[in-house]
Amino acid sequence: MADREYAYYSGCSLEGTAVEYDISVRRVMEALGIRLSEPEDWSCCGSTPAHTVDHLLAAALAARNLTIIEKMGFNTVITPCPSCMMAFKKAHHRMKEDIRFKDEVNSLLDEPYNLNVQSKSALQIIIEDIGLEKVKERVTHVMPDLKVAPYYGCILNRPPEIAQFDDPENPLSMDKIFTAIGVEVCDFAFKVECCGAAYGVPKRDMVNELTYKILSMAVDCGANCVAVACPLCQQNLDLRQQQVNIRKNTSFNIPVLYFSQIMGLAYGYSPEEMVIDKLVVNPDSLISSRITLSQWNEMKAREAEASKAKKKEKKNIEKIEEET
Amino acid sequence: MSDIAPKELKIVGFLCNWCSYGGADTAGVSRFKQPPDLRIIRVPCSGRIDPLFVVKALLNGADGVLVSGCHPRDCHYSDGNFYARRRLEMLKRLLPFLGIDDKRFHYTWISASEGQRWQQTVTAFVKRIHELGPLNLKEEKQS
Amino acid sequence: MDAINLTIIDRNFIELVKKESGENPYLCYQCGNCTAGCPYTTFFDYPVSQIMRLLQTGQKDIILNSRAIWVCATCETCTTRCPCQIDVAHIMDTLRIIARRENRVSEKDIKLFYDEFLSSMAKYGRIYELGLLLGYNIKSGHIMTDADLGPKVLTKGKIHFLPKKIKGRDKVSKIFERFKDRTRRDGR
Amino acid sequence: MRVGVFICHCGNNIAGTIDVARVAEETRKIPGVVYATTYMYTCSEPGQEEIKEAIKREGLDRVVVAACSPRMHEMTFRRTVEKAGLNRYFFEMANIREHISWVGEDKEFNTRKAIDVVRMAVAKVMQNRPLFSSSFKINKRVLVMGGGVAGMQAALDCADGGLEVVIVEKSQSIGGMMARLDKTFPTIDCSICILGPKMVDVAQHEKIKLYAYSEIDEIKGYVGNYQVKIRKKATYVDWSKCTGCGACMEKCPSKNAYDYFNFGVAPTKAINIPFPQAIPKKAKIDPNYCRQFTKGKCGVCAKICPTKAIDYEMKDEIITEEVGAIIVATGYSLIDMDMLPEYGGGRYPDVISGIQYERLLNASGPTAGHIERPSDHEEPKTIVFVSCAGSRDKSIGIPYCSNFCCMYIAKQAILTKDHISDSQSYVFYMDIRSPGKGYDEFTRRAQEEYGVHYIRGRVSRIYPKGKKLVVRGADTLLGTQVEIEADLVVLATAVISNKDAAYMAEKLHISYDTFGFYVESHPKLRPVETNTSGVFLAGACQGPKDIPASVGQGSAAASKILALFSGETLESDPAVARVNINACVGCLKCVKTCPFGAIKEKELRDGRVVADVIETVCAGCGVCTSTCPCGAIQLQHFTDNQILAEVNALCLI
Amino acid sequence: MTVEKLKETVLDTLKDVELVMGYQMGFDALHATPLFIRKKEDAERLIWNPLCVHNLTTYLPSLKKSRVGVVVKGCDSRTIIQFLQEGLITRENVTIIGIPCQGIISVRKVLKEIEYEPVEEVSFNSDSMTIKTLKGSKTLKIEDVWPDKCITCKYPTPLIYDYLIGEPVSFDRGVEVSQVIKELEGKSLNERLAYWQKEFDRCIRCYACRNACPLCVCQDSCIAETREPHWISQRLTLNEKFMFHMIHALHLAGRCVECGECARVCPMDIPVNILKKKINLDMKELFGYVPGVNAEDKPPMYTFNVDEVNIKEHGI
Repeated sequence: MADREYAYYSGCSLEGTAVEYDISVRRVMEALGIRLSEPEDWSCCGSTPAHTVDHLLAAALAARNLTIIEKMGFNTVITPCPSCMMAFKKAHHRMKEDIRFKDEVNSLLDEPYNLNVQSKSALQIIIEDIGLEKVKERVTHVMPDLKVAPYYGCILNRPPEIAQFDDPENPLSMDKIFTAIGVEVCDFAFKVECCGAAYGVPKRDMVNELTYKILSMAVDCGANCVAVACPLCQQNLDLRQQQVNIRKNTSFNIPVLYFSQIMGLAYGYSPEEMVIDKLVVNPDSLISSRITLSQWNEMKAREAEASKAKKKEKKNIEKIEEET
Repeated sequence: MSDIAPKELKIVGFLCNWCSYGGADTAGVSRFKQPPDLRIIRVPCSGRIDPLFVVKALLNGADGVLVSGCHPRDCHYSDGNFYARRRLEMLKRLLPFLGIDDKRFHYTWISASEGQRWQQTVTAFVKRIHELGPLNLKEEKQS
Repeated sequence: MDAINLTIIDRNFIELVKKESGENPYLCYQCGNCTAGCPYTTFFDYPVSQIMRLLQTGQKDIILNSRAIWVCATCETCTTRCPCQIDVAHIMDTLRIIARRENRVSEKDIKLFYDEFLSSMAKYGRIYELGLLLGYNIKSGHIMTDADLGPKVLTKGKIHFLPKKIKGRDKVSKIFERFKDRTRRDGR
Repeated sequence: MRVGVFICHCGNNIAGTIDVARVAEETRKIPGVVYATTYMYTCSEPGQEEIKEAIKREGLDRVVVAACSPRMHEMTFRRTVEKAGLNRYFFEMANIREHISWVGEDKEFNTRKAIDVVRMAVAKVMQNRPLFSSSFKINKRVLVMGGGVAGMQAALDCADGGLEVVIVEKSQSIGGMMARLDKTFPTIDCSICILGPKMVDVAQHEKIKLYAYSEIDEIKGYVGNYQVKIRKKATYVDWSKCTGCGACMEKCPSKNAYDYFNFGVAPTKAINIPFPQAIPKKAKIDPNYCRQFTKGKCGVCAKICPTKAIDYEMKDEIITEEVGAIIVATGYSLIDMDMLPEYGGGRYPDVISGIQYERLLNASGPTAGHIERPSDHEEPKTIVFVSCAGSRDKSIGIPYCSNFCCMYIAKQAILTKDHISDSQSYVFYMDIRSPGKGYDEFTRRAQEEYGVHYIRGRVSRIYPKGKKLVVRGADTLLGTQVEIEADLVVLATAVISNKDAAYMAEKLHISYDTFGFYVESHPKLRPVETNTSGVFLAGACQGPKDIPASVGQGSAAASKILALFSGETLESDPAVARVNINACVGCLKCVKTCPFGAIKEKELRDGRVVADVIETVCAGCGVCTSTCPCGAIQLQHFTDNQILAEVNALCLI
Repeated sequence: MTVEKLKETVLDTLKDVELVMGYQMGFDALHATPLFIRKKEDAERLIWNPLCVHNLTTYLPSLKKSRVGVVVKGCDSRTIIQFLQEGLITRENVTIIGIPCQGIISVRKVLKEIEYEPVEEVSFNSDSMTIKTLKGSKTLKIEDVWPDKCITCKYPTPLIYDYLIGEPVSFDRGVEVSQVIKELEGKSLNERLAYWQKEFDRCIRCYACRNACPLCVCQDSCIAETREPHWISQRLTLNEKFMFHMIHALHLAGRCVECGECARVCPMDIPVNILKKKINLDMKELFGYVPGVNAEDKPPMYTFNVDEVNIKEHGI
């Protein structure tokens, strides 16, 4: 039963290297009562490369998709990939600010885009439209061993004028979601530090240097896994973790999961359903301790009982001591 | 008179002495350039401005009227601009009913320190009046 | 560095950047916050704040030949923290576009990667990751780029062997064509 | 009618972009104008002489000066025409400088505009009527709002000059920000040692009445005759009994109250005396923390108090004071560190503000003058000072410089070295602003003698790494990123106006700028006056300023009031509303709208009811005039006919 | 019968007051005219029917200090409330005899229907009237010859009274905005300006509108005729006439109770009441204020709110 329906633009990465992000987001959204409608025949958003050619071209490539979504009758599109989301938001923003720019963009398109679509990250939809209450309600499983470093990446919330969501320096949306589903969050200082983005291929060394810093900070703050919301971040931190180990002579072995995978596991989906096996650094040891919420509650109740009994005993002893 | 320069239009400004007149002075002291069309009438308070002055100016041949007072709550006379706000809003809504574009009449609040805001307001308002062109309500002198 | 002659400042270049980016570089008072926050400062030949300073003095050649404008990944840290509210990342973007237009590319690999990305897009409408990587490897001459990752990616089934072609790919390529026409028309 | 017009060149200020000769020529064609001339500097003594002579020579009965803003020289020229025997209101000014020559670029347009503006002034002056002021008695008492160093200085100077003074201080003790400082730059004088004696003087001066922990509820009246309602807030301690012994504070079980005086560096007791030198040295209960209030039981202080001063039932008390002038010296605030999330102030305990560090340095502070990290009370060795933390930052709406941070950072860095000899201080700065006497030498000493490391560049991020804080900034002189692993970071947080600054301004009918700082009458020549006569400014409520500047303004404001009160009476402004009883129909709508209650109903001998203006109460806003449907009540000098004359002069040509 | 009850009440009232105002027949069968009853026998001439169009409260402010009685319809009673809001009359001095009203006629509309023939006789049935002229007789539905104000009327029963003659009635046709305003608002700015210029150009500056208006308190002091202040000259130019009507309209902003007397008395048939009605619509929208409904209200132009929720700042 779907409460709401949104357009859903997965983007190229989520069809390929980040297929687990796509699947987990779809499943989690379903669990939260959200129906997703994929625009037919969407094309690549243009991402960073288009921006190096021309602002106009970049905006046009993004806007083509927005036009399709607009014609579907949606005013919001969920865009899990921050790069696509920012491409959409920037195109929309600049077209809105400058009517002449809008006209020029539309002159490159078959059908004009009329500024009626807001693109939002899955996180934004969860926080703003669904609400933490509901996020919490849906929990069936607890993963007591997980200590997450929430890594938001650079462009999810920035620049703030365009992103219009969460804090650009200390974002908390992921933190809040994890807390709501009972996962321990570490105070991670490098939430918004850049991982090197698309330079993985042409500037691998540079990316390795940057991810090294991020992984070190994650380990330093006591995390045993990193949660991400971006396919490029995931790739750079996970797929290239071994490259970092070789280059920096380190031995990182820290799993990097999509936040949606963690949510899915808490909602009772199996690791297979969350496509955990696509991750390069294996998180099995962390998630094998997963128990159901009722088991967890029983355990907690027993603990509480025990500590109460202990207190009582202590009091009795004190009493006896006093008497004697 | 110069034939090359486009003719300036007739725009009357009613400014309260304490805030907006001071704001216009501040703009002057800071040399914030403005189009030449506006002529300023100084009044003690925007509350002194009878909407009929605006009507009179328009009927007499003004192409636009700009009124500016202290920001609400910042009136030198504590409440004058609160009365002004009601009266001027009433007029603003009546003008189009009479067939006079209410874009020709603007009222706003500018403090003595807001020289830049004054410059922006004048520039934008004069531009708008030029876009609208002359109003031509003035009658030829009758004998 | 040679002495920079400031007798004549290249106003045209400054105006061009101003116009294309919509940003005013003279708002910059050289606090250095962009340089301080930039994750790429160590990889830059000129740190961002110096690019801004060079821009204020109209040093077109130094800027367009710099590596910095290519290495910038538009992570928006500078824009977010600039106390003068300058969209620094957007200025970097603009400078990169101008450099590309003038065929001044100091970071050939990065540009090649971008070009391969866009041609993949123009061809299929979406990005064909494997094709992109292979194309890049062949053209850059770095045949072995990320070869170490190959097995991981392939065994995990994370990458498709064939491109996904969308129906509207001609529509996407038409956007590119119209853009090229427009550029030609503008005489760039 | 014989109008004379004097058009000022103002050197090149006006004549540079206005053809003044043509303005004069066109002006001569206006009916009623019998004389028009230009003059290089009309406001100069010979310029004024020229006006006086022309009045006699040409038999002028009205005068127009086309020059700068009337806000500048209207008074000057009114006096001039008066000396030549004309009523001072037979004068008008046409503002052709601020409103024309300085803002218009085209000489032709400017000239035409100037001609119009002069024509309007001529039309108005021909409608002017002679007005005469009357005098009224004044109350020579002074209200000083704020007991910081500026307010104290103003109060002492007024009181020494023989005036009675009422000080209203918001917090529990006078002393303000200066009382919190450890030392002062550039002399390293002990702050409280030099302030303390002044505080005692204030307390002991027979002409000064102090209301501490009090606020202004309402201000009514006008220069010479204000009625001020003061709210003495409940302290829950009867100060007439409290001896300031401190026994209550010692025994109070509620130990986690927020310490406003120490800016929360450490908690304090729910009943407290903020610092040893406090004046008045009286205890106050914070009901947000006191157990008697939060839990409904405790009463420890009431039991312990030797004079039985505790009164949990105490209520706010309203007192009315009558004064003739007001000095506003309400000081400033500082931004919250959480406005700068990238620095982590508020999140990381060892990132603190400059004023908090001041309390750590101070011997009467919570650490008794030992510098320690708030997190683990260890002595920091590497201390980083970040200047412009929020200042000169348009992105958070504070584009201005906070004025004194550069200097206190240098002072704090020097003191740090004195406290911890093996420490190393770093200062991130954009520019070192040290223009005062001995100031620049002081910042040099910090670097040359105390080895403080100055880094030119801004800090981008601060994040924790183990027990340390990594400060990542830029050294723009090197053109690199730099990182420092610090034990303690001190942010020179930006100076802002008080939260209630706008609210107070509205009560006082004075202006404030975009940032909430009060606006002076003239930035150069009337720095402590406001546009509301009788209200004066002193200290940082007008803009960030350091101690000597604040003290200077306090004295300046006091001297202005001593001059104002040199006689027994003041002259009233005759530009007030006046009722034409023949036209008044007695509908009394003016009574409803007058903001000052200056209009009363009056019954004439024939039984007709008309409106009647109380001249001393009327402030001259003219709301009544634009309310009156029959034009019977007219604000003098801004009558309907005068304004209509201007409208017509402009439009009907 | 209503008239009998009315006479009774008037006579009763006359014991306490100097004067009671009501209606009597006028110069022909189609016109009523005010009746000033000072003596018992005057009351004999009292009538009550849809010809009683005048707003008799107009005289009240000039009689502020006298004790008077007045016969009012629902619409007229609003004037009294407005007077009370503005302190123009003393409530204790006025005895209000209210009559619930089913709508009155517009003489102008009737005359048009009978092609301006001299009227010999008029008779009323429950909802129609029959007019006899030389050319025969004609029956009209009263509704069809209502003046504008009856179409938008919301208060047929007086809102304030000391005596009520007859049972309260209520009708509300659900019409808020009169047809003329709707039509004008559908026109372009230039068309509207031309409309008003054409209407005002016919004005002969007789000031009948002003004199008939109960709320035009200035009367002899009206700034349309003074030199101190000198708002307009006595020239008969279009702009001077335009200005006069603007003075009239703006001085009634938020005060006009829409009694329609100004338009009724205009010899040139200029719709002078429309401007005030339009302002009233704005007053309702901006301040939720309807004139002459609640004696405790404050006329919106003589008061303010620090935060005006419905006034938005205008950009350029």
